[in-house]
Amino acid sequence: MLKINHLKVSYGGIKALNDISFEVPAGKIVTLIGANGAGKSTTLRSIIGLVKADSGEILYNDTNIVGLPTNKIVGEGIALVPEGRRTFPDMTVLENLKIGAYLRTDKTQIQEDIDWIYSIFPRLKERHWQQAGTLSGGEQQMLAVGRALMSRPKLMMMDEPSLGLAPIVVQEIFSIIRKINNDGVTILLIEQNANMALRTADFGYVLSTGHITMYGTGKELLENEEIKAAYLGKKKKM
Amino acid sequence: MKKFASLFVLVVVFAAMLTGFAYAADDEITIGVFEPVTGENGGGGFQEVLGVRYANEVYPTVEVGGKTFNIKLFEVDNKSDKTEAVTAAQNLVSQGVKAVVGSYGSGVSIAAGEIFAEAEIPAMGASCTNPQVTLGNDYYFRVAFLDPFQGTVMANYAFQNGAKTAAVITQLGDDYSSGLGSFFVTAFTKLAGEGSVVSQEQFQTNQTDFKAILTNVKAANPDVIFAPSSIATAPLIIKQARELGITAKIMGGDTWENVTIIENAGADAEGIVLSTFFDEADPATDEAKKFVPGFKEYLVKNNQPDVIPAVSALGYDAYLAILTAIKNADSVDSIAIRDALVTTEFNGVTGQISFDENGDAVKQLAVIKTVEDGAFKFLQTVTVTE
Amino acid sequence: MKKSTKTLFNIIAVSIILAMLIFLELNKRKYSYDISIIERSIIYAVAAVAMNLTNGFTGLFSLGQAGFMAIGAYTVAILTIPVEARAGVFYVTGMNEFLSKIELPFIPALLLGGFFAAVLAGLIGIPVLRLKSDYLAIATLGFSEIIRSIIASPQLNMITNGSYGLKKIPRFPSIFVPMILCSLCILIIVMLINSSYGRAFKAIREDETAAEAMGINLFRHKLTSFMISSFFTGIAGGLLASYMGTIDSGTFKITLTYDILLIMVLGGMGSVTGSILGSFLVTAGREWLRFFDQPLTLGSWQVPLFRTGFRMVVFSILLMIVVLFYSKGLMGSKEFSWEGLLGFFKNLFTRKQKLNGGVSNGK
Amino acid sequence: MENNVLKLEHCTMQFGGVVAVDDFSMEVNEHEIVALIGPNGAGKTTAFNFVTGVYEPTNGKVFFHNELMVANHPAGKMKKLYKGDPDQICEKVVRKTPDQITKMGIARTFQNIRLFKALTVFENVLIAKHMHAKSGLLKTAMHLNYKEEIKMRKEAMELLEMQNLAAYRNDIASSLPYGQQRHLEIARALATNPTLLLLDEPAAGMNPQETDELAAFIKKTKEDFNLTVFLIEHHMDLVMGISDRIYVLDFGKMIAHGLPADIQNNDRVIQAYLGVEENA
Amino acid sequence: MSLATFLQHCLTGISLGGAYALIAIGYTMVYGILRLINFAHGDLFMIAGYLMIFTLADFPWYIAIPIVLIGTVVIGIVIERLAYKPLRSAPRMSIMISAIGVSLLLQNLATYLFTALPRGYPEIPYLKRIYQFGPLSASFVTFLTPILTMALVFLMVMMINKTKIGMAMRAVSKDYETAEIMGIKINSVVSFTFAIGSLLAGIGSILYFTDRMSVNPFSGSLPGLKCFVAAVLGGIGSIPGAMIGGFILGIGETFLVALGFSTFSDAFTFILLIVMLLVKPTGLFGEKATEKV
Repeated sequence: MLKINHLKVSYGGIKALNDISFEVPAGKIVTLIGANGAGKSTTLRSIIGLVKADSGEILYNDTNIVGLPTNKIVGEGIALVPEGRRTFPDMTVLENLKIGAYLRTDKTQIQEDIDWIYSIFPRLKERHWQQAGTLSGGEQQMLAVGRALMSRPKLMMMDEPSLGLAPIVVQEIFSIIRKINNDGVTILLIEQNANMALRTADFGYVLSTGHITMYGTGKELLENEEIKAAYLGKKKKM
Repeated sequence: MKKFASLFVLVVVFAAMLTGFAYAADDEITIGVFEPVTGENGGGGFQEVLGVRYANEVYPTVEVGGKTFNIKLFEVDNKSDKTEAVTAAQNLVSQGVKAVVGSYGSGVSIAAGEIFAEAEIPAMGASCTNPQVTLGNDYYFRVAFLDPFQGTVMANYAFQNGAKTAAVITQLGDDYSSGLGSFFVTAFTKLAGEGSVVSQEQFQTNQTDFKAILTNVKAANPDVIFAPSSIATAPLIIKQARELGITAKIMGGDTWENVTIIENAGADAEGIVLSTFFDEADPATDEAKKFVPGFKEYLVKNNQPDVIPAVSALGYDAYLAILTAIKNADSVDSIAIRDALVTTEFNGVTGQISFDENGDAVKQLAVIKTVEDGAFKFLQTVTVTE
Repeated sequence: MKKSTKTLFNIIAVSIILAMLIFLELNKRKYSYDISIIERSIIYAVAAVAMNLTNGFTGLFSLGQAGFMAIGAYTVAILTIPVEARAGVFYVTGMNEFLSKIELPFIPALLLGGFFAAVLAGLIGIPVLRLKSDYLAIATLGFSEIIRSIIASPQLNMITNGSYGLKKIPRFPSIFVPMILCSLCILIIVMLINSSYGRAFKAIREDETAAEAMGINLFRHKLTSFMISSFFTGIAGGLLASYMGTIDSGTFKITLTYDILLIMVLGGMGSVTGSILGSFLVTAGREWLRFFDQPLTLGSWQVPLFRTGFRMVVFSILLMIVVLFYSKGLMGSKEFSWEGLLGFFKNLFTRKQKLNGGVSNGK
Repeated sequence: MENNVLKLEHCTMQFGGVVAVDDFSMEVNEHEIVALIGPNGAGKTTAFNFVTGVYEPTNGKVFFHNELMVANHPAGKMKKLYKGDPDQICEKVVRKTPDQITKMGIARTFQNIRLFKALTVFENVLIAKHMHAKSGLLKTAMHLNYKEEIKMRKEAMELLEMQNLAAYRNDIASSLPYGQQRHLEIARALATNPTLLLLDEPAAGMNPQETDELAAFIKKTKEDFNLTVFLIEHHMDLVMGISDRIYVLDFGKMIAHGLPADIQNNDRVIQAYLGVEENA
Repeated sequence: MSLATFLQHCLTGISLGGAYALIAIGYTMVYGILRLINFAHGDLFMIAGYLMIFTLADFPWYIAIPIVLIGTVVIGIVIERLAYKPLRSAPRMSIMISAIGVSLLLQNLATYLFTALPRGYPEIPYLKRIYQFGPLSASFVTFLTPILTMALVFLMVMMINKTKIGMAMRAVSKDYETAEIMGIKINSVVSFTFAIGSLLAGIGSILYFTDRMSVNPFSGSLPGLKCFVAAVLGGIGSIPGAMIGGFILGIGETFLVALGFSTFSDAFTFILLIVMLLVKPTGLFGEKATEKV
């Protein structure tokens, strides 16, 4: 579904991505793991068109989307749940969801989708008149996911959805990710919580200072000693 | 785009350097025209420039020592701004002008006066009416009457026409308006007694809303309102006063004799009273009789309305004064021209002109005009002898 | 470049300038226009360098220049107008009894003008410097308008002569006076910038939080920078008063601030030599561009655009070009150096070569 | 009195209705390396900021070398919220601004590098010397403080040499590679002559190898400069490798503290932060 | 002061305040989205005045008014595209300087094209009809201005809170990037904001100049600055705030002049600003912005 070929990105002379290639097959969950500053977020941002790629291709359903403006890419069915949630704090929950459907014009369908989101996240329904800024971290994350789903994406990218959330909430989020995936949405996930991510994902890629250093199925990577050492901490000993 | 931009800059700079300076040839005398054509007084200044240009067209040469000199005008724009005025005046000095005509607006004339005096170049003010222009400056002369005179004229006129109380509105930071206003107050108080000026209001430069001031004036209920102000503000004051239902007679100074005021104030301008230097319907001298039709034609040629502004007439006279002085001095030396000016006497468009010890035109006569049917109409002449 | 060559270059440059000044001084009358442009440029340069201290080096966007210059100018004017001329100047209301007897020489009056400006800057800085940058901009802009309207107010007629302005301010006896004073001012600012305090200012510009973590008291340093800048702006105002000989409140409108701002931006924020260069270019440029205001005829064809006011249009377009395409200004945040100058010419040369190469390849 | 360098007592921070830090007390002893860990949003940075003066706690006290550095809302309605000994409440509000705190001897680095980007490496370090300068403004501006200036420059240069950054001295800070920028930031902090060094996620964005190097560097620096170190970090390798003691925050509450080995095996910590090892 | 005089002053103040409010809203909207003090806004208002003079010379008022409004909107958008868009990622100071540059350019261009001489503002039928209520006397526009202002503010608030584009504007003002990944075209939203701001400046221009009857190249600059202050007073970013700020300024200024302190009427604006910044830096209705370290 999504194929990245030799993507290179740099900001103001500093190379952020140095020739990376990977694939996201339709209907799967793929995760990119790596340290802070390895280029994970940059990858997602260049896919959605927020940063311009220096060279390389991003093939989405076999068409190159490099250089397209973000709103076109979103229109093509790619959504991003940004790092740190970034809900619109002054808007109500409902408004946040509606803005997720900004590019859509099918009013009745939108209303149905809102109901669908509420069914996935009943807590949001309870709070639909509350301003997003007053929600807890976990609820905001749910809202951010719901907001992204409102554009009816075929591919949903998530940037560190577990960031700063309590473990129980993290588990809830990941189970929701699986559920959404079961509903047919392809997911590209980047995570610091490599453990959780690799367990959820079908495939994983390891990104380190702008390069892909390893890839495999989630399970393979989980068992890789090197990865254990570098990204899973020394939990083995515990 | 960037390349184009740099190219543009280069071209502009070089073009500017290449043109710029031109020096007078042997048989030429340069006279500086020191006027605002931009800025607050740009409008009036331009009308004055037109008068000077026309005079130059009519009298392009002067004979000195049996030799015919072409008179060339060198115009600088003082932008109605004192800082700019200093540089502009220095520019005239550098150009080696023999004499200077200008400026509209007393402030810039005062600023430049010192520079002309230092350079020993005589300057002939046209419509700058503030006493400070010539006071203590041996090189500044003028063809216009002065504000104390004008203020007294207007006070006399008002009093003679039955006004017992008056309100005065002046502009802050403006020599002309503040000065004229205070001279009026002095004169009117003398005539009608203490407390006869019932309201004195000031407004800021660039202010366009006078309703608050006028509401106060209305509350004081004066017989006349004296509001010497620039062309820009006059119509606003007039219209807003009428809108507030003020029926008192509104009077102004010489700047008001400008068709733009009638254009802008429309029907409300009917009945305003102002003092001025010149009346095109009643040419006072032969020069004036010649001037009126000629200048009207010239105005039309320059896409201007064919009503002669008094400042154009003054500009014309200022040029004429310099010209006469050159003839009288029979010299193109600027100091000689200044010395000749002291005793110069001639018939200008605005009457017979000679200069007193301050360098001010000796004029006892002011023309009072009003607006009737959308045109300035001669009302009476007022003579004040002190 | 060797140090000795640099010194040689510097000596040559200074002597050329000196020779030029002496030449101008000797032919005062003929070159009075040029002299006045140079005087005005150098005075504006002081104001621009002072503005650069806050805006370029400390990162505070202050737009109060006109107000501070007004304070300096009025202080100098009130104190230096010869006592015997005062009755004539204050012809409407007369001068305040107490003030009318005080007459100071130019330099003490100038310093006092700077001092008053700095004190007022302190007063306004204390509340406003705690706020974000654009509020400072608006507050200082407003402040300078307040100063102006207070100066023009009839209530102060006895001190500032209200709307009538002040005249008969003693003018510079020779071009060397402003030249030396201005150079001195600029030198002091440059020395300050190159001192430990200057580095602290730059640190604040770069990153306030980090500067604070370096033990720099933000508020105190900002205030210091703002007050010193205002002091020199006041001095520039005082010099302007003497340059003009006549001042009134209208001289110190917002446009004056914008002029200084333009000079600073054109020269490059954070570059002292840039400000000086900018000042000469802007002041002289305005005069050069005067020909745009005259009707121009090429052969029999009257060039259509050339008429009154066109100069200022061209001028503002130039400003926009600088802002949009050379946002760093002429010098960026660099200072003038002989190497830089040589490099510039070298660059020009090599670029041309490239161009020529391109053409020959084309053939 | 104990020999602690830094002590937080019953610190609480409320933002609006959210309690970011709830009754947090901790101490850092002389010559220790202490780490504060916990999930993002757990209040680590907020707690850190009490010490650096960026935030004032809604309630609580901070001591530095047993000297009261921050004390807030000691009386009034906030009194009720104070969870320490009521007799200990002092009546005065004490707050130090970040610059005063730096002067007291606490230096810090930032989570996202905050160098003076357009200045040179040397200037970056030299600026830190400014606060110790004794000469007044006038003297400094007239360059009459040359002795002091020379001393400042010499000290800064020595520091750069010690940190192996001397080769970059005239480079613009932002042109350095990422790792060196972090390094410079620490060097700059050291230039303020601190006794306590606060590091805010120093290993952020570093790969495991670089992290190892950093760990060694922190240890060495601590010895060289006779420092006490307090840090926030996510990289468990680094934290476990160098810390003498660890505090763990979750939802603003301290859930554990102790030696690294204890923390690694603490159930609550594993629950809240380290992750549940279901099948490992 | 008699009651009639007092009421007359009130009328003047409210009418002036209404015109200020309309311009202030333009500032507040642009500032809310771009964090830019659009110094050229006041000059745009002046240009709109000139546009009306020229269109009304050739067309009846019901055609001229739409032409003027459309023209103003187009100029506003063009300014944004040419002078602000290229600098969107530049430091704040550069954009501010660019704005000052545009302001200078517009003033100089107007001086060049129309000369510094003030031009009479044409009378639009109905607006200038004078009504007498006992001792009070005022033209229709005096009454129309505050009413129209309030109606427009109501419409604006509705638009921002209830429509899709309004939602997009709020989103963009909070967070460019997140707005962008919602599929919002930032450039279109910014242009739209400028369009609305310019439209209000256009309407404000008609009301203001009808009341004051003449336009010169500098008639926009001071009202422009004052209206920015009004926007700050009300809390920048808040539309009702800008309206209230406008009215406070208009009424305050009028009464200051009425009481004989016209010298300080401009100073008043800025003293109010400084006092407000001291007491409540966020303005009457502004939101608190916390900076993250």
